[in-house]
Amino acid sequence: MVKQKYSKEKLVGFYRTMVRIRAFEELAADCFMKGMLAGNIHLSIGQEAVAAGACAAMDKEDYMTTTHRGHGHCIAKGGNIDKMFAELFGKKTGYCKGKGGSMHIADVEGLHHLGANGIVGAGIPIATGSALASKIWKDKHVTVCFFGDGASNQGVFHESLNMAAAWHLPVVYVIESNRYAVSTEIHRVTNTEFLSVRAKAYNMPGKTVDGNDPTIVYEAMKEALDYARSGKGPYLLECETYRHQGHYCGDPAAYRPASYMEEAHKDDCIPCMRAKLLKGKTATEKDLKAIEDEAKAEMEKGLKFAEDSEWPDPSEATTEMYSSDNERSVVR
Amino acid sequence: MVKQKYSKEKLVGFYRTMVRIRAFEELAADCFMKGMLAGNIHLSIGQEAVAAGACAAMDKEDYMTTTHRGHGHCIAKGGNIDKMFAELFGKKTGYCKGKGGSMHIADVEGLHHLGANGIVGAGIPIATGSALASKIWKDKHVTVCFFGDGASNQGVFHESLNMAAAWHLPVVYVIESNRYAVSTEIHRVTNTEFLSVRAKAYNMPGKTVDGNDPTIVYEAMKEALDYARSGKGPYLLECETYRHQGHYCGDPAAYRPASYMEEAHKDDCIPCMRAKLLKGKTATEKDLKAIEDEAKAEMEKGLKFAEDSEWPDPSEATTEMYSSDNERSVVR
Amino acid sequence: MSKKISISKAIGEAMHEEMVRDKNVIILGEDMGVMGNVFGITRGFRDEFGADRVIDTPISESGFVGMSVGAAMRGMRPVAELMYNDFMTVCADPLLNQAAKMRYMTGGQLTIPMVVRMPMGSGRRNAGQHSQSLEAIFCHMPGLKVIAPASAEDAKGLLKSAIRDNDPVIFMEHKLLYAHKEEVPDGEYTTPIGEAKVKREGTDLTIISWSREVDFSLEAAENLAKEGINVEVLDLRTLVPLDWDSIVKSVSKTHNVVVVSEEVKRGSYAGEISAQIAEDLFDELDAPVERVCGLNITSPFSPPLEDVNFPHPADIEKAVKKVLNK
Amino acid sequence: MSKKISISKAIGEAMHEEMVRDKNVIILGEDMGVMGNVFGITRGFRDEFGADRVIDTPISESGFVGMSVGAAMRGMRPVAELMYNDFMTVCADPLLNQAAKMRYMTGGQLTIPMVVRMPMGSGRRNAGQHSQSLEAIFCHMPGLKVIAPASAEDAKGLLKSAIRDNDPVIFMEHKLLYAHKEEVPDGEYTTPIGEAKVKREGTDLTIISWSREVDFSLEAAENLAKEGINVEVLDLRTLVPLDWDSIVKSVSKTHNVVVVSEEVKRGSYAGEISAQIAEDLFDELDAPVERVCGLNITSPFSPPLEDVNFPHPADIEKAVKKVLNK
Ligand SMILES: Cc1ncc(C[n+]2csc(CCOP(=O)(O)OP(=O)(O)O)c2C)c(N)n1
Ligand SMILES: Cc1ncc(C[n+]2csc(CCOP(=O)(O)OP(=O)(O)O)c2C)c(N)n1
Ligand SMILES: [Mg+2]
Ligand SMILES: [Mg+2]
Repeated sequence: MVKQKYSKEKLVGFYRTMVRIRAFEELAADCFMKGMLAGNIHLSIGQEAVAAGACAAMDKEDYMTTTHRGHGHCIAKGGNIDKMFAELFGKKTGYCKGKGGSMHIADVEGLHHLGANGIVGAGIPIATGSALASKIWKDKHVTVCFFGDGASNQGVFHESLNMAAAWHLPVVYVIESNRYAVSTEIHRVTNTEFLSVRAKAYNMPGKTVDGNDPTIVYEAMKEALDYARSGKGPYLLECETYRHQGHYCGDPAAYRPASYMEEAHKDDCIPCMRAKLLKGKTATEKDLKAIEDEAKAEMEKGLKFAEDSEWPDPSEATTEMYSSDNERSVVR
Repeated sequence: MVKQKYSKEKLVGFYRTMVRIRAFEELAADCFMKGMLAGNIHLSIGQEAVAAGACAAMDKEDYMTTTHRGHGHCIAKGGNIDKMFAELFGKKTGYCKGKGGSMHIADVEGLHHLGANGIVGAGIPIATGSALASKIWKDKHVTVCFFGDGASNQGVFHESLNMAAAWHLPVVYVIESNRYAVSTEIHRVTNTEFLSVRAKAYNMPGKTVDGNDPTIVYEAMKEALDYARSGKGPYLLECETYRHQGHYCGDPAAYRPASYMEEAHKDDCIPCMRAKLLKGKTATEKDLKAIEDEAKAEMEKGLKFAEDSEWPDPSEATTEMYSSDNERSVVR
Repeated sequence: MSKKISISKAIGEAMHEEMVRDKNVIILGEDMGVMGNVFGITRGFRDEFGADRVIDTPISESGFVGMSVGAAMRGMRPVAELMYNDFMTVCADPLLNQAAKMRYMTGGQLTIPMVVRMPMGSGRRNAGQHSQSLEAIFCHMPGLKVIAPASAEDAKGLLKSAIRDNDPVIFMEHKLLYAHKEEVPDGEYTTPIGEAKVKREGTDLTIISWSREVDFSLEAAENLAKEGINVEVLDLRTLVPLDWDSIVKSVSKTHNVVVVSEEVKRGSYAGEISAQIAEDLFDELDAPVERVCGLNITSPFSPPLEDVNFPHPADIEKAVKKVLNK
Repeated sequence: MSKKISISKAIGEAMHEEMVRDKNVIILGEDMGVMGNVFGITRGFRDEFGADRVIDTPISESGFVGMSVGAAMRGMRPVAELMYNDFMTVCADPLLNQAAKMRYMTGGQLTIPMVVRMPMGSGRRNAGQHSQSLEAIFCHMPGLKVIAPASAEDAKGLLKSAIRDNDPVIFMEHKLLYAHKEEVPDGEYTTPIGEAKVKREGTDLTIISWSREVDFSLEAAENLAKEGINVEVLDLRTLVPLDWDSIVKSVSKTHNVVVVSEEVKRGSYAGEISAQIAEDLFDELDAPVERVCGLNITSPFSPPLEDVNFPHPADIEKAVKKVLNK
């Protein structure tokens, strides 16, 4: 029998994180479809292995930026479910006091999470700037920048990776390649099989891995983080995965061929890992069931917290624009 | 005796173009230093071989976009010296009636020159859009996009090359790499030896050539243009050359090591080609002297034309903003 | 003869008719082709006109708007779309420094017949980066024409005019108007650029507005009518060029003005209009012009917060009464 | 005690002092290091503070301004430079959608103590893409503070305050002021953000201005004084937050206003000020507010054309007389 590379704890931990993310997303979807949530939400169902594997490899004090599809990373890095749900509801107890909503969740103090972003690609230079601070301070934190395949076509991708490479900044760029930007398949708007090949333009390492297996992501991330932390510079890691839902919750995604979801289900990170854990006897059916039930309960509790929370008072609309002289600055 | 690859006419033609460009730039510099010109001018002294070689390879009907350092390309493509000088002076007889000045020269009808640009990199998507039109119309024109090494670090470089590659647009991107963006040496802000390696990110051909020899540029451009014209898609051509002057006329360029100008003089396209022409007996001293004298005379004539021309009337400040409803649109 | 269609459908019809009419009209933007646009506006276009003319772009706004400028220079008539007007920040250069200026800077040599369509506006709980109304920035940039229609008829007729216009036109569509079903004339018609429209005649006060706030202004006017206040509602429709004559006419009649828009108030185009009226029609005014706009804040996500951030009919009514001292 | 230095030197001193004072202050921008800035402002800084703190960036404005936002989130105090304010178009997103909004959207979690310096203004025959005055765009975006000093003393004192401020500050420097030599106090001082300054007392009319046009306004005031017209000149210095109290005070005294700026007039911040005065100080006004601004055109290159595109003292004098009916 082959010695397992990872401890039971670690492997089950990956599973737990993925299950918790999915439970969060599914409950959020449920709320959305019932009309309980305003605006739009972008779910990461199918992509859980990337967040789980990548965040597990990060130091607690490492920084990150995420995207419009950022619930998973927040949970994987240890986010508070109550505050997340409350933010999705626009409640005063949310991470952003209801001012940001799903697309702008951040937890700066607690998680060193510098924010999701509604502008595709905008997190890339922000993460790079955070890495610049780390380099100047020599603080050994790496900044991890999550973004989609679509985001890699924004100009700031080029500008940021070029500078990070030129100056050897400690940043890991993680492309979560679900192959779609809304309806647009990546190969219709690019000319290469993989996006990681773009690393060559900056003479930095680039790699494409299976993003449906958290251990693979974890391993690749460890390598990338070590590289960045040791002062060698940035790293581009492309994780291939699937977006199970439409672009936003409720989008039927009719623009995708049926084969996409067939593959997605075949490679679905959660059932795949579940089967592996059982097969390798790393965990029992009972263990896993317990994890799944706990996750559901945790999310229900979060939902209840959000529902029970108060709305922000309309007067709060004008607070927190400016850190000083706020009142005068918003009056005229 | 080796059969010469190019006709005498062609070779002497390269020389003539380069000499004419330099004569233009030197006379413009002279005017500027004497305080006869307003604003700023950016001279292409040292870079003449790129414009001469590249434009000679282009069809008359091919399109181009240029940069703040764009006098050379305009002359090489057949630009009217009188109108150029008049534009530098801000006279009404200039290419842009004085409204644009040195940095905005265009000759749309005559030369298919879609304009210089004051925003570094901005010509890149414009040229790409022109190529898109050619592709849709199937008109067999290629668009050539000239820009500097510094411009290749703008986000639009990435966005444009990616789309051009994905859609196989007939465009040739020519990086005139004089190694400096104002004071900033390219290797201080990039991580690769050559910029042409960036073509790999888009799976398109990329090549770096000696930009001080017009025949080498010509040959490389022929290949690139053929490639683009045949429907295979875009091509990235990096031409290594030298900017003899400072960034703008009058900039002492104290930020550059002495070795830069030593190399620049050693490789200076005009004396190098002059020596070759004489050595290969392609032209006599007398032939070349005649070309040089003619060029000087042509430029003096252009200068006189500019000096003799009228200033635009102040009332022209408000014309040509809009193609229709101009008056109403500029009043309120 | 007329038919009742949604505003988004009217916009689709305008593009469709112009694409049939002129093969140089092309569409570029994210999800315009296979998906037929996130609001369904171009559904079926790609099949009909081909992938060459209905182009799904990558998320590269500077790139494809810049390409539109280049294609327009060549004689194409690109109709580009920004998925939200908030994304003008990632393509401000091709819009503000290229499209707007190239004609002038080349002494009239270049003509840039392009349209950039962009959904705008708040009320959909889309938070700070998806809820802005940025018309002021475009109006401030000479060289651009700016249109912001409020009705299906105008949206269709003005978009057709915009596509035929030889200048770069910013065409702003309020997301919350898309679903409105309204009467549209049958058959071919265009609506001239640069003409405001009196949507409701009145004698006591002029409300000047555009886009979705026209509806709210009309609603406010109805409510005020019940109290005997007789308000005129002027829909600017085109912001640049501005139909000053219509403003003069109305203000000279009512002598009182409220300008209503969804913009951030500070630096709004509503402010420009308020200033022009105060500067040039001072003697016509019985009271200071009042503006009803958004707050000077980032658009908040939470419904109770967002609801105080754009003018509702009640806010407009309050402003009208303030001006009329009632 | 005071000394006479150029405005560019004053700006350099402000950065130098703050870099000495706080090691988290860093400088980013094109040609800021080895060259010491195209206007010579940071000459010697790189040798003194090291290449880590005085960073020569590639021509990647979105990238390095976005990086400034990220570094500021971490507690750095980046002072980024755009070589000209016209280039805000290539980094509008990090400025308008990130720096301005991130604090609010995260419910106050993020603090972004960054400054973006940018030369502005016309008069140097730099043509359409290098001569704009784009303060209106920044003022329209909540979350940004906007400063545009007119004197060496203010430039230095305000830049020091801006660097210490915890909000993103847009710091606009007129290129044609750089060479002016003026008195600056010796030793350490700061100038508070958000306070206008009466540059000349007067009783007949208030000129409100900022940046280079303050000088022209003072020149106009001197000329008018010879004709017995006694003009007050108010230099706003900070555009956001606006020192409304100082405006009220002056307008309540003079009852006549001219607002002067170099901006494109349509949609200018001058228009916002004009509107606010007309809206809120209507009863104080003896005559309509007049604006003296640039034309609604792209900045032309040719000297005789450019000269009609920004206000000169004679234009200001004419406007003052018009308001005063003289
Ligand atoms: C600059 C910008 N352009 C367009 C959008 C609209 N938009 C939001 S998400 C998205 C697709 C993003 O694709 P990708 O980066 O692959 O991330 P994914 O949604 O697949 O996670 C688009 C086009 C945006 N928010 N910002
Ligand atoms: C977007 C933008 N950023 C900065 C500048 C200022 N600028 C003008 S030319 C130049 C250097 C350009 O370098 P490169 O592209 O190598 O061209 P070169 O001057 O060497 O011909 C800079 C920084 C500009 N005009 N536009
Ligand atoms: Mg994707
Ligand atoms: Mg260069």
